[in-house]
Parts: sequence; structure tokens; C-alpha cells
Amino acid sequence: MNLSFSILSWVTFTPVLGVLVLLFLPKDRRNLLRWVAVLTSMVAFGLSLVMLAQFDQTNASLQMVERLPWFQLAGMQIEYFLGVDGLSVLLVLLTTFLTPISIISTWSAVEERVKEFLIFFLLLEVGMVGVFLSQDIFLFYIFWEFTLVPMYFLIGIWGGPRRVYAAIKFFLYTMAGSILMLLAILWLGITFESFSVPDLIAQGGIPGSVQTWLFLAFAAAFAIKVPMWPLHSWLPDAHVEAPTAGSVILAGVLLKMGTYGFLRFNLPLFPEASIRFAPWMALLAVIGIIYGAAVAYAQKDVKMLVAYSSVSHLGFVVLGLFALNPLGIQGGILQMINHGLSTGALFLIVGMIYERRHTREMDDFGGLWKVMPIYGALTLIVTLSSMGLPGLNGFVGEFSILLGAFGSEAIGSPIYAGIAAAGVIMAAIYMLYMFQKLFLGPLDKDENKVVKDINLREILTLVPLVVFIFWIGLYPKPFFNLIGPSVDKLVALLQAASVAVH
Amino acid sequence: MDWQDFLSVLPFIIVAGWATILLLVDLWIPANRKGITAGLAVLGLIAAIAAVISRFGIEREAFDGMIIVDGFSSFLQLLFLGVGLIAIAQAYDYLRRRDIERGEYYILLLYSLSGMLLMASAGDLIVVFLAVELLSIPLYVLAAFAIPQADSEESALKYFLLGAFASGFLVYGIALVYGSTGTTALSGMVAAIASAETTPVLLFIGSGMILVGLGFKVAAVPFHMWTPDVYQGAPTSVTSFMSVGAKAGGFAALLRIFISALPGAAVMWMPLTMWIAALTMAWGNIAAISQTNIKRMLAYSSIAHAGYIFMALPAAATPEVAPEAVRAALFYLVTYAITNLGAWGVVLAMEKAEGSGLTIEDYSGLGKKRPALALAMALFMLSLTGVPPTVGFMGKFYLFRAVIDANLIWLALVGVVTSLISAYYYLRVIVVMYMRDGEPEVRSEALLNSTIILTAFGTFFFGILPGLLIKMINQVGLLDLLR
Amino acid sequence: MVLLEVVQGGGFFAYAPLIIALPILGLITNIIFGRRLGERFAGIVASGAVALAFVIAILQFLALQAHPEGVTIPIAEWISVGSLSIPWAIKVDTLSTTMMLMVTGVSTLIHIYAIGYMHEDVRFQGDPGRYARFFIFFNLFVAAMMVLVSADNYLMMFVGWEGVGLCSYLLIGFWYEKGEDGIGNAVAGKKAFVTNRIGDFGFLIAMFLIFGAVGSLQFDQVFHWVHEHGLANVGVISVATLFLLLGATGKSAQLPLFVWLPDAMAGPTPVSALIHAATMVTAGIYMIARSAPLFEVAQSTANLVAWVGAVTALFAATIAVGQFDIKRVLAYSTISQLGFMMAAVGIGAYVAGMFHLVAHAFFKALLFLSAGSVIQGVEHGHHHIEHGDGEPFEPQDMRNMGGLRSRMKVTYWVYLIGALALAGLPPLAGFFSKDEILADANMENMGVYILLAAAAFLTAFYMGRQILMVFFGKARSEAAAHATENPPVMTIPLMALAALAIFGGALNLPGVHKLTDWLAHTIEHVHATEFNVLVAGLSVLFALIAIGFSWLLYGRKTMKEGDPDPLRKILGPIFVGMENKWWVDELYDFLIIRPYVAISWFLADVVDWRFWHDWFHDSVLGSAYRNGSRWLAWVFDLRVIDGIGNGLGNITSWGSQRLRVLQTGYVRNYALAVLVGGVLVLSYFIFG
Amino acid sequence: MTIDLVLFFGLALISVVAAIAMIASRSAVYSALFLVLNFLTVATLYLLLNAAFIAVVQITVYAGAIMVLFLFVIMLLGTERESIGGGIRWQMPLAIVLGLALAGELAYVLLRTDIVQGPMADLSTEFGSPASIGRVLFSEYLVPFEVTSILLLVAMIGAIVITRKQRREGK
Amino acid sequence: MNIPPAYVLTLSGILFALGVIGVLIRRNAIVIFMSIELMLNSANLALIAFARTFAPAQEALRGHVFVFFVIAVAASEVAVGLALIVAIFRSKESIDVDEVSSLRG
Repeated sequence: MNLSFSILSWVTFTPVLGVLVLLFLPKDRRNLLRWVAVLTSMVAFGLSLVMLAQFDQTNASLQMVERLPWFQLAGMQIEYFLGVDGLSVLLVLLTTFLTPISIISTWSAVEERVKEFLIFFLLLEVGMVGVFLSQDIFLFYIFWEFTLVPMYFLIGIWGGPRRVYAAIKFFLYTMAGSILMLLAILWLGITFESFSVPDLIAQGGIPGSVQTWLFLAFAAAFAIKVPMWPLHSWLPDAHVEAPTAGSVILAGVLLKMGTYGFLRFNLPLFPEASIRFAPWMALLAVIGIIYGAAVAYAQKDVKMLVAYSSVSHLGFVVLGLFALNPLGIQGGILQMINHGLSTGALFLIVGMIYERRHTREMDDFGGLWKVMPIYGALTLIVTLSSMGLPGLNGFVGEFSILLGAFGSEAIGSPIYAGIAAAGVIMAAIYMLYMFQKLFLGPLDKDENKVVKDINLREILTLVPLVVFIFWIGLYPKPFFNLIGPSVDKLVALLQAASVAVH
Repeated sequence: MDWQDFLSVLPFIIVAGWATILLLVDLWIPANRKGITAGLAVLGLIAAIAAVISRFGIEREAFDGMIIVDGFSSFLQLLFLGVGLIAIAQAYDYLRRRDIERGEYYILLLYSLSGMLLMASAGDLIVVFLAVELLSIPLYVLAAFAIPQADSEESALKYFLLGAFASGFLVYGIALVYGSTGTTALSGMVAAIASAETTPVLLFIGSGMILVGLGFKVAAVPFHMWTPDVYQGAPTSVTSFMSVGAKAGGFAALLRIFISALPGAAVMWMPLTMWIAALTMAWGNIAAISQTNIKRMLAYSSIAHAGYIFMALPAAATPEVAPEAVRAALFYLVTYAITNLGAWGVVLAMEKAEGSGLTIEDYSGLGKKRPALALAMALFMLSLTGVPPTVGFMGKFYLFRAVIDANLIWLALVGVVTSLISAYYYLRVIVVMYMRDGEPEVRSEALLNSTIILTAFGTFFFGILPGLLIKMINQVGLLDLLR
Repeated sequence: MVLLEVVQGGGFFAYAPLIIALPILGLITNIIFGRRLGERFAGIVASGAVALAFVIAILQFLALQAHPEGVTIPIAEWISVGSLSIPWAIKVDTLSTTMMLMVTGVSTLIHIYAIGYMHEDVRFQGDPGRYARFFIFFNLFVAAMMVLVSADNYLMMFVGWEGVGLCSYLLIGFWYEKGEDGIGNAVAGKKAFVTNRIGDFGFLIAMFLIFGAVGSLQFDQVFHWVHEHGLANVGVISVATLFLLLGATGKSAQLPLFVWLPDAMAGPTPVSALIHAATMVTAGIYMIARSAPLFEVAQSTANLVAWVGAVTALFAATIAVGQFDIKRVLAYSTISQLGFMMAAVGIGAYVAGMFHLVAHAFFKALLFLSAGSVIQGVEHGHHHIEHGDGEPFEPQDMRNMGGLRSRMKVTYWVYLIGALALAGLPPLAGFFSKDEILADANMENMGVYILLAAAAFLTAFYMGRQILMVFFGKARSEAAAHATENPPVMTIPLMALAALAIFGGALNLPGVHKLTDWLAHTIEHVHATEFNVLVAGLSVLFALIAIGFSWLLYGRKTMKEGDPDPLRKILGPIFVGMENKWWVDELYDFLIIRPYVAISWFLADVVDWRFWHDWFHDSVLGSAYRNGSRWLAWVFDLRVIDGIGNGLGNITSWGSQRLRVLQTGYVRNYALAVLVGGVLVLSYFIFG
Repeated sequence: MTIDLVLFFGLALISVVAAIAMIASRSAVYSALFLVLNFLTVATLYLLLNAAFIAVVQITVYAGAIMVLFLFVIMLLGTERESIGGGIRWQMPLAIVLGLALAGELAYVLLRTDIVQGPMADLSTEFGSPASIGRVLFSEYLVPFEVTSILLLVAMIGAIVITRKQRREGK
Repeated sequence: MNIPPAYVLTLSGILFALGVIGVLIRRNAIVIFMSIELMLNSANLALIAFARTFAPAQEALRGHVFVFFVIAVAASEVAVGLALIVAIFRSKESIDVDEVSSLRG
């Protein structure tokens, strides 16, 4: 079989091969298991790079398409339909990139039931990549729901003391949203007799009032996943209780599935409703930005703080997407990547200190920079990235988003972007507060004096992220180039709809 | 009446006849080797399967319309026979463990199966009634199989009294329908209703009382209250069989009567079935939450699933949707059968000889002790919740499709919201298995394991590739009466 | 000859990117090798990198002689999204080169100084390992500053803008485990950053507005647009410039965002000299000068700029009078002087502003470094006597000094030069630069002029007070009595800066107007201000009177150990106000104790920015913010939002319990349920 | 006509009273006897409704065999008296109210049905005779008839299974 | 006999309801069972009445045949049911259904 023909399938299902290998390995040979998992995910990453190499960045439509009939259900053809375009290519790469890093980060953190942990982790990767690559809504939904299961186990088995509560809450919240989406998907399938996203977009012609309902149904799923204010309450629990690698993937990739969903489905499928709802979505996004930032500051637990910061950051993403102009959407997509990198890194960082001290209360730390200079320096960079310091990745995304939202016709008022920009101030407050609580001040606790700086393995997990933090911050052009044409196409579609609305 | 007529009821004849023969054979089989009886029963089932398959695709009426052979009946018969195979495999070790192994178990099981087979191809209300009784009476006895254990007694008594009570409604309903249409043949009823020679009110309340009777069989709210008690008290292998078989049998009759014989009255029964479906889903799922005994929990779960399947009825009231609604119901029945049998299989593996090991807490630590078994159980729970990529999701998807197609969006909403609620208690089983520590004692027995493996594989396989099953359902030309 | 050709051809322009690259190279070298190769290496690498950058700046200067219109050197495309296209590009013109020269020049000197100063400092503070880190941050700062000044668009400027803020944060908190309660320095750093971010918010919004109107953030294109359409869009431009002003007030420590600068003195002295006196804080002035075309159009904003500057100048000067911390006096002085510059650019006197900016860099850097020298001298004394180890000693408190003139001769002289330059005595640099501002203000805006003149008077007074308290009289502590002079690595840069402070006025001598002509290539509508004898005379006179006053109070009868400040007697409560920075801290406490009052007050006065700003930080960022976010987190989020989620769960399980009760176990009940269903079904069919 | 009516109402009255007495009687034996009475009156009605064969079956099988079995079991188990209601307080009133509602609904519907309103046509005595029933039973209704036989067999097996267990336990 | 069949039907309805009430208010399993027999019996009456109205059409015999089957079913139910009751009585010494209520909740 020609490898290039089915490259997307390979990217998606390579981890399954790893799972199969893992199944037949003895469960007490932990290092062997870990190596197998890491290598598998590395191979998946390598394959995704092959995908990137084949990606034609001047082409706005789907590429490397694989389209096979899967099964037919009551006249509805359901397809195995994978494809990648500018909207998803970076997210796929982010997923395959973060997975090996997360697995490496668990090397010494997960000592129990290693085999199952790795299996679930690789399965999770399958689900996530599948979500980003599916072009058939039904297939998308399968992957979408499927990601719930391994994540549920990751939180529930290897999580913190309240893991069960958090896991169930995570599962129920996300499922609550997605079942509404399921109904909308069904409605689409019945009405248009197709689940193929490109076909549905091409067909168009969903009447306005119906668009409203469908938009809301899809939005319910995505908004919970993002999570948008006020649907965010599962997030702190899930994050705090999840094991480090779980948090990394949760923040790094899973949340992006929500924003990606808006991008892939809500905007092109229901353009008129998107235009109508843009101000409201922007409002919620802005509330989320401010609210998340305000709440983050009051936290005592580092992970809580980072979790709430995600609410704030993803508010930016949503704001950008619903600016419905190239600037906002491209910024939004890039910001998804940025958030994946910087928040992923932050969770890794929290995990490292937790592994050493078994506490995440910020009051238990202070002055760590003295004993852990490398750790401190890397944390500083990540912190700065997260608060959007120009020259680092976060800024590029945030700026594009804010600029896009500021001039957005759909949102209609620059006030939203103005308030969101104030969120930048608040980001500085809570991020610096965190940094201060952990690293600055006197080193006055005896337990902290003997803490060892991070080791080579841990540095190796962080450095790739930091490299991208700088790269995107200083030279994001290659990234924007990948996104650009597809976004332009989407915006053109939205503009056509905008003419129709007015 | 010719030899073709006999071919039409051949599966029934094989199973019932084989049961009767076995009854005699069993006398010669020593008490400690009843496995032979089980094996022989299996042979009979296989022969019946062959019989069903051999006449697959044939559509005809036999015995003056008493018997209908069509895709619907063949498909369901295959399902019943498959369920029967698994039920025998599940019972074998369990009966020994509980020290209630008797040859009659398998014989009664075959008789009950024969009732189900008859139900699938019933073309007359008289046959429906007899089939209901034929499938129920052996079940009453099977539920009492562990007598003098108190739970078994209580289960059997409740099941029997309420079953007979419901039969009263069924018979009276049939009588009224007969009075209204002048016939009990389903085809005759269609004709009578079409020619407006009916008394609508009689027809309505007659069908209403039939609904009560069959609603009892499938455990629809508010006729469901026996379910948890009976499921809990009956020997688990019986529960497993009856939770799938009896329910599928009831639905076979419901679908046959309401969709193919009474479409003319759809306006009337549509809202009613809709409410029953909604109530059943809600009640079953909500009540399941507070259960601590896994058998009761699964009992409520089976009530809830009856609610889901019930949705096919109101959906089928829209004529264009009817074929798909029936197919969806059939698909869901398969889904439910595979998943539920699997789940009960795990319960069987967990149950100790003295009948303990049945609380959900007893599953603590199963994930560590028996990862494969726990994984299978997790798969079943997820499938019952309706999470992809399991067959349970496909089933729900198909059903919701029909419901939405019939424009019953609010009903679909109830469906999804209640399946969300169901996630809560299904997940709890997973939580207990994986996230709590414990030292569960588990049986590991080849036959039982193979059923669990088989169902788990089916749960997963049809979740990924439902196309095979769907194709099969599509191929069976449905309900010739519908045309 | 070859050199001349290269200069003529503008070949040196090509080296411009190096001005950013060199400091970065320096810091990378130090990151990798700094700790291993020792202090000398780290210091030399860092200083060398900056010195080389200075050379590059000179090359640019030379190249500009031949091509005064300047060039833009593109490096790479940065952000290119939709209609937004922002390159990394370096703009070399007379304005940016002025800043490059000043910044790299002063930086070089301060770097060299820091080699010596930090050698001592890391030992006083007890962590020699942090030496290299200091220079890494210092190099980073220079790089960021270069990005800021060499930017060819607003966004790139913003990169430097926030970058220098970051360095400021890092360096203020350099001794992050020191300060009040061990966390004071870190908190000061955070305060600086956050306050700056408020300004940056303004900058961001301004950029959005400009982009919205112009469709570009390139200086050239923006200014071109302003030329073409400016008059038709005064509204937008006014709003945009207002937000730019907010940005400038943050970075340049003007009202209402000045409060971070005094706290920033927590950083090591070279930091105060370089960042918080000479370079970074002038970024706001530079930015407004750079945006001159916008402010030309938006006259009302420009006016506001002038008033903000003037009021700040006077307000900060009053506080400076009442301070005892040697660096704090200089800090408030810096705020005050920045106010002068701000006022200058506000009234359109861009050259005067830039002139004062450069001159101020010289003498204020000199003053800070000298102050550092004094502090370290006193610390030496303190360490020398040994016995004072146990008791707390504040080496920066002027009340602990006195009579240092004889013990630290070089320092004394350079300090004196710096002080007189700041006081504005001819012929020192400060005289010319300040006088130009005053002359312009006298012409343009009398109110501003009066405020500035009053500020100038106070300036001379508090500098006189400082000199007299520090260097004259008798030592008021053992440490001061044993203070020692510092090594040449510190004093030589001081002397160099002193020379600049003396001769810096030559840059734009009245009648010659070198700087005016030079900047005229970049800033349009600059005019050479005529030397106003009356104004100059008056200011000199005032300065002398002020110094005389200070001599009367502090010189004639020198203070003894434990003596109160003589001014306290004269000014009474006013002095108390000055000393306490007009009760900013007290207000803060008040608000902590009664947050409710603070919040309602905030709501009532939210419109009234001017009254509000004084304790804006303390209420909004302090208690209100903390309490507010805590409330959101613990009360609202957990109870209300989470409650809804869990509430649904509770309702469901409650319902489940109820249904359980129905399941009585009585078979007859179940039959009854069947009957209920049956009756309902029949009723439906009969009556439905 | 009127005689028929009188006859009918008389029988109806007896059967209803017997039914009420059956459910109201505290003794199971009396209940059984009242039920037999009820069956007999109903059998009479069958006769009057031209269902001779069924009437006979009713008397022999139902009133005869089945009820005797009942009585036999009652005797076997002892005839302890039982108070009506008990257990659950709201069960009885609710049951009676709902039961009457059911009766009312049925009566409401059945009295109003127009097809079966009015007098019936006269019939030959052939109708409903054992011969006529037997003919259809073994032609059209062969399948149900055979099923019935299986059913009875199953019931027999069931009864044996349920009680034989008892014996094994006893030994 | 020549009376409106509606009367007979009504009688059957009343008997049915009485049977239902009997099931619901009695605690003696045997009496409950007898009440169920009453329900079946009333259904039979209805069937016969209907059959009478359809007579002499061939379809009318369906009613008779059905009654025949119902009686057969009733007989088999009785066999199983009474066996069950006997079995329970043996272990519980009671046939009060309210005492058979340990499974609940």
C-alpha cells in the first residue's frame, strides 16, 4: 500500500499499534512499557511530520483526503472520511507533539498500573487526532466521545484524592454537551442525507431559524469543552485531580477540541447563526477572560490557578474565532497552539514540583529559584509566554485576536476587545503572583531547601516547548502560512452569509 | 396447509420438539452430568438456527395467517436463538455453583425460547397470547428454580402473580380488539380498520389494554415495578436470559401489533407510547442511580432501555419513518442483547456460591485483579451508556435518528438527557472497579468467559463496523403487512 | 578614504541589526558560560557586548551624516495575517539613533560600573552565584531597549516596550528574597510590571485604534496617513493619542501611574541608574516624540500631555523634598524630571524634550551611580566596624550619613556635578536642557511654565538638601565615619558621566542648535527655541535661592545624629505629607481595613480619574482586586456555578431516592401501579 | 325479550354478587366457592349466548377441575383467615377507587359501542357446538392448539420442578 | 336469548374490574390468584358476547376458540401457580403476599 495515500490513517492509528504491543508485554517491565509508548508516540509524531511535508500550504481545501464508505444507515451514508486543511493541521501536530512529551513526563510520576496508563494514553491520542482529522460529522462524533473514555480513566485511576468526583464530573459535563450535538448531527444527516462536512457546507441552505437551533446544539458541546463561562466548572476539578500528563493533554489538546469544533462546524455550517450569535459569544468570551483571570488570582493551589487561566485564555480564542475575520480566526487558531504549548508546559512544571514536594499549595513554596535555577528560568519563560509577553508566542496570538475582534463587524463593538485587552493586565497579575509565590521571596522552608533541580529528562520535556514558544513568538510566519488559505476560504463563506443576513 | 406451512414453523417445532425429547433423554442422564443435557440443548438450538437461516429471505403467511414468516420474524428468531445459546453457556457453571443444576433448566429454557420464536412470527392475536404465555410460564418456573431460597421464591411469586395479572389485561384487550374488528388476525385487523368497519373506541381501549399487558412484559413504566425485585431474586442466569429474551419477545409483539396491525390507529397510540417511552427512560435511569445491588441496578437499566426501544413506536406512527423505526428497534434489540448479556455474564462471574458478591461495592479492585474482565464490564457499561465506539452508541444513534426523523425532537431530548443521567450510574461501576481497592473473588470458567469475550467482542466490533448488522437488517424485507 | 566611502554609501546601516543582536549574543554567552567562567568573564562579556553595540550606534550616526533621512532595514516578516502585516525591521533615523547612542553609551558606562558594584553587592547580599544572572538581565534589557528605539512600527516598539518592562521586573526583584518581609523586592517588581501593563493596555488599545483607522502600524504609513487624512480624523487620533498617553504615563512614571518607580529602587543601584533613571523610563517620552505627527493633530491630547507632565513634575518634586532615602530622593526627582520632558513634548517642544532626556540620562545616571557608590562606601564602613552586625542598619538613609565629603572624594565631586546639573546651574547640561523646556513653556503655556518653574525651584532645593546631608557636616553614624571610597572600576565611569553631565549641554547650545537640526530630519515642525535671557536668568536665580535655602537649613548648622529634619519645624504638617508621600500608604491601610468603603468609593469616584489615580493601585489592584477575585473564586464560582451543576445531580439522586421509596416490595403495590397505568391509558383513549 | 332481560339481569346479579363475595370473603374456601358460583352463572350465560361447547368446558374444566384444584390446595395449606387490606394503608382505598374507575370506563365504553348495540340475530344451534369448534380447532387453529398442548406440558413440568425440589430438600 | 350484547359486555367489564380489585386488596396469594381467574373469565365472557354479535359469520368462532385457549392457558397457569404457592407455603408457612416483600428499594 502506498504510504502517502493513507498517511492520515497512519497518523491516527499508529498509537493503536503501540497499544497492541503493550498488551502483550509483561506489566512489571515498566521501563520497557514506557519506551514502547514513547517510541510509538514518536513514530506518530514523525508520521505527522510526513503529513506536514506533504501539506500544500497554498491549498485552502482538504488535503490527503481518505474517503471510504463506512456503513449506510437508513439512507444516510456514513463515511470514513479523513482530511486535513489549514484549520486542523497545526492541531494535529500539536497533539502528536504533546503526547510523547506527556508520556516522558510520567516516567517517574506514574508508578502504578503503568501498562494501563500508557494504553489509555495512546488511545486518547487516537481519539484526539481523529477528532481533528475527521471530515464526516458522525466519525467526528465517534472520536469526540471516544476521547472521553480514556481521559475519564486517566483522571479516575491516576488522579488526586478527589479523582472520582472529578472524573465523573468531567465525563458528565462533556457528555451533556455532546448529546445535544448528537441530536443536531442527526438532524443534519436526516435532512441533507450526508454527514460529510465539505458536502454540507457546499450544499448550504439551512434556513435561518433552524441554523439558530443547530448552532446552539453544537455550541453546547463545544462551549462545555472549551470551556466557556459559565460552563467551566468541571475544568478546575478535572485539572486539579488529573495526573500531570493528563492535565497537559487536557489543557493542551482536549480543550482545543471545543474551539476547533466551533471553527470546523459552527462557523461554516451555520454562518448566518454565527454572525447573529457573534456578539453573544464574544460577550461570554470576554466575561470568561476577565472572570477566569480574576478567579485565578485568588487561588491557593497552583493547578487551580493554571486551570482558571485556561478559562481566560480560551476566552481569547473564542473571541478571536467569533470576530469572523481573518485576523481574529487566524489569531484564534494560533492561540490554540500557543495555549497548548504554554499551558501544557505550565502543567508539566506544576507536575515536576508536585513530584518533589507532594503539594501544590503555593504557600508551601517560595524562593525556589535559589535551589532550582534551571527550573525557575524555564518556568519564567513559560509564565511570560502565558501572560502574553511580546516576542513570545502568546502575544502573537492574543494581539491578532484582539486586533481582529477590535475591528470585527460581526461582534459590532470595539468594547469587547477593549475589555479583553484589560484581561492582559490581569494575566500579568495572576501569573506573576504565581511566579512570586513559587520562586521569589525567601527560601524559608526546610523541605524546600533540599529540593533538587530538574533533571535532564525533565529539561528535555520542557525545552521543545520553550523552543516553540520562542519560535512562534519571533517568527510565526510559517505557522500563519499553514493556516492562512483555509481561513480565508472560511471568511469568504462567512462574508457571503453576512450579505445574506443584512 | 401444506409442507411449506410446516417449514414456516420449523424452528419452533425443532426447539419445542427437541425440548420434549430432551425431557425424556434427561431421565437417563445422571444428576452430576447434566452438562450433557446442556450440550444437547445447544445442538437443538443450532439446528433451529440452521432452520431459520435456510428459510431466510422467504416471506409468507402460513396456517391461515396464524404464522407470518418474514424478515422481521427471521431476524428476531436468530436473535432469540443466539440469546438462548449464550444463556445456556452462562447457566452451565452458575447452576453447579449454586447447586441447582437440573436438566429441566435447559428444557424449560428451550420451551421459553420456543415461545419467543413463536412470538416473532405470530400473525394472530391468539398466537400472540399463547406465545406470551409459552415464553412466560417457563420463566416463572425458572425464576423459582432456586427454591427454597427465599429470594428465588419471592421473585417467582411476584413475577408469576403480576405476570398473570397482566395477562388478564392482555386477554381482555384482545377480546375488545376482537370485538371492534371482528377478527384476531393481524392482517384481518388491518383490512377491517381500513374499511372502517370498526368501533374505534373499542379498538382503542382494546389496544390500550394490550399495551398494558405487553408493556408489563417489556417492563415499561408504569408496568415495570416487578422488574427490579424479580431480577434480583431470580437466579442470575435466569435474569440474564429473561432480561433479554422476554423483553425482546414483548417488543416483537408490540412492534408487530402496533406498527403492522394498528397503523390506522396511530394517531391515538402515538402520544401514549411517546409518554410511556419518555417516562420509562426517565424512571428507569433515575431510579437506577440509588441502587447498590448490581442486579437491581441492571434491572432498572433494563427498564430504561425498554424506554429507548419504546421510542420506536411513536416514531413509527409516522408512516414514512415506520420502516426505519422498526429497523432501529431491531438494531437496538441486538445492541441491548449483546451488551446486556455481557454485563450479566460479568455479574455471573462475580456472584459467589452462596449468592453474595452482588453489591456494586463488591466490584472494588476488579480492574486490578482481573483486568480483562473489568475491561469487558467497562465496555458493557459504556455501551449501555451509549458512548462510542461501542455498539450501544450505534443503537442509540439509529433510534434517535428515527425519532428525529419523525419530528419528535423533544422525545429525543428526553432520550439524550436520560442517557446522560444513566452515565452516572454506569460510570459508578467503572469507578468501583478501577478506582477503589478491593479483593474481589471471581470465577473463571471457560464457557462463561467465552460468552463474555464473545459479547465484549460484539460490543466493540459492531460499534466499529455496524455496517454488517445494518446490512442484514436492511436486507430482511420488513413486515410484509406494512406494504 | 575607504571609510568615508562606506559612510557615504550608507554601508554602515547594514550593521544596524547588530545593535540588537550583540547584547543578545552577550546574554546567551553568559547563560551558557557565565556561571562557569567567573565574574570577570561575565562582566566583560556583557560590557563588551554593549560597548560593541555602542560602536554600532556610532556607525549609524556616521552613516546618518551622509543620509540624514534615515533608512529602514527589514530583517524578517513577523506577523502577517489578513490585512495585518508587521515586519521585524529596524528604523535608523536621527531620532532613533539619538536614543541608540544615549542608551548604549550610558549602558556601557553603567555596565562597567556594575562590574565593580555587583562584585561587592553579591557579597553583601550573600549570593555570589547570582553575579552572572545580573549581567544576563542587563544585556537583555539593552537588547529590549534597542528593539524599542529601533522599531519601525508600533508593534515592534511594543515588543521592546514590554521587554524592558520585563527586565525592569526581573531586576527590581533581583534580590527577590530581600526587602520587606523577605518578599518586598519581588512585590515591588510585580507592582512595577503590573502598573506598566496598565499603561501597555493603553498602548494596545491605541494600536487597535490606529490600525482600525490606518490599516497599518508602520510609522511611515501611519504618519503618511495622518498627513493626508489627519484633519478629517481628529476624533480617532485624539482617542488613540489619549491611549498612547496612558501608555506613556505607565512607562515614564507619570501621574497617575507613577507609583511603581519609587518602589523600583529595590533593584541594585546600577539598575536604578540605567533603567529607572536614564533609559527605560524615558521610553514614554520617546514614544510620544516618535508619534509627534499624531500629537500635532490631536492638540487637545498634546495639551493634556503637557499638563500631566507639569503636574507630575511639581507633585513628585514635593515628595522628593521630604525623603530620607538617598535613592528615593533621586527616584522622585526622576519622576519630576520625566514630568519636565513630558511637558516639553506636550507643548510641542520635542527637541527640548529629547534634549532634556539625553542630558537627564547623563546626570541622573551619574547621580544614581554616585549614590550607589555612597551606599556601598557606607556599607563598607558598616562591615568594617563589624560590631553592628546584629542590629539593622539602613545604608541608604541620609540621616545615617554626613561628612562623606572627606572620605569619598571622587564620589563627592561627581555627585556635586550631577546635583548641580540637575539643579540647572550653568553651564552644566541640565541648565541648557531644562532652560529650553522652560523657555518653550513660557512661550506656549504659562500655566505649565509656572508649575515647571516651581518644580525646578524644588529640584534645586532638594538636591542642595541631599548634598548637604550626605557629604557635609559630621558623620551621623559609625558606618558613615568608616566609609571608604570605591575602586576605579566604579569611579572611572562616574568620572566619564560627570564629564558628560558637564559638557552635555553642548549638544544643543542656544544659537548652535545641533540637536535641533539633527532631529529635524526626523521630526517635522521642530523649531529652534530662542534663548530667553529672562527665563534663563529667573531659573538660575531660583536655583540659587533654593540652594541658598537648603544651605540655610542644612549647611549652616549641620545635622547631628538623631536630629530631626529642620524643615519639619518650618513646614509642619506639609513636611509630614511630603515625607509620607502624601499618605499613599496610609490610604492603602485604610482601604485594607475597610474594603467595603473602598469599593463603594471606587464606584462613586470612578469617573473622577484625577482624584482617583492617587490610590488607584491600592484600591483596584490591591484590596478590591484581591477581595473581589477571592469572592468570585470561593463564593460565586464554587457555590453558584458549581452548585447549579451539582444541584442537577442532587435533584436527580433525590428523585432516585423518592422512586426507591415507591419500590415497596409489596407485590400488590406493583399490581396497583399496573392498574394506575391501565386506568390512565384507558382514560386517555376514552377522553383524550 | 323481557324474559330474556330478566333472566340476564338475574344471572348478572348473581355473578356480580358472587364476585364481590369472593373478593370480600375472609375465608379462602368461601372465596373459592363463590368463584365457582360465579363461573357457573357465567357458564349459563355462555349457554344463552349460543356457546354450548364453551359452556361445557367452563363447567368441567374451570368450575370443575381448576376450582377443585384450588380448593384442594387451600385445604392442603390450611384455611387461615386473613384480614383484608392491612400491609399498606393507601393500597385498599386506592385500589377500590381505581378499580371502580376501571369498571366505569369499561362500562362507559361498552354500553356506548354502537356495533354491539341492540338485539342479536337468531342463530342455529349448530353455532358454537363442539363439532363446529372442533372443526376449526384442528384446521385453522392447529398451531395454537398444538401450542396449548405444549403449554400444558410445560405447566406440568413446571409444577413438578417446583415441588420436586422441595422433596429433595426434605430428605 | 335476545338481549343487547352491550349488557353482557358491561357485565364482563364489571367482573373484570372486580377481579382487578380482588388482586389488589387481598393478601392471600390463592385468593389473588382466584381473582386473576375471575379477570380471565370476564374476558371470556366478553369474547363470547362479541362472538355472538358476529355470528353466524365464520369469524365469530374465533371468539369461541380463543376462549377455549384462554381456559387452557388458565389451567396451565393454575398448575404452575399453585405449585409455586405450595412451595412458598412450605418454606414460609404463609401465603400472605405482603410477607413476601424482602426484595425492595
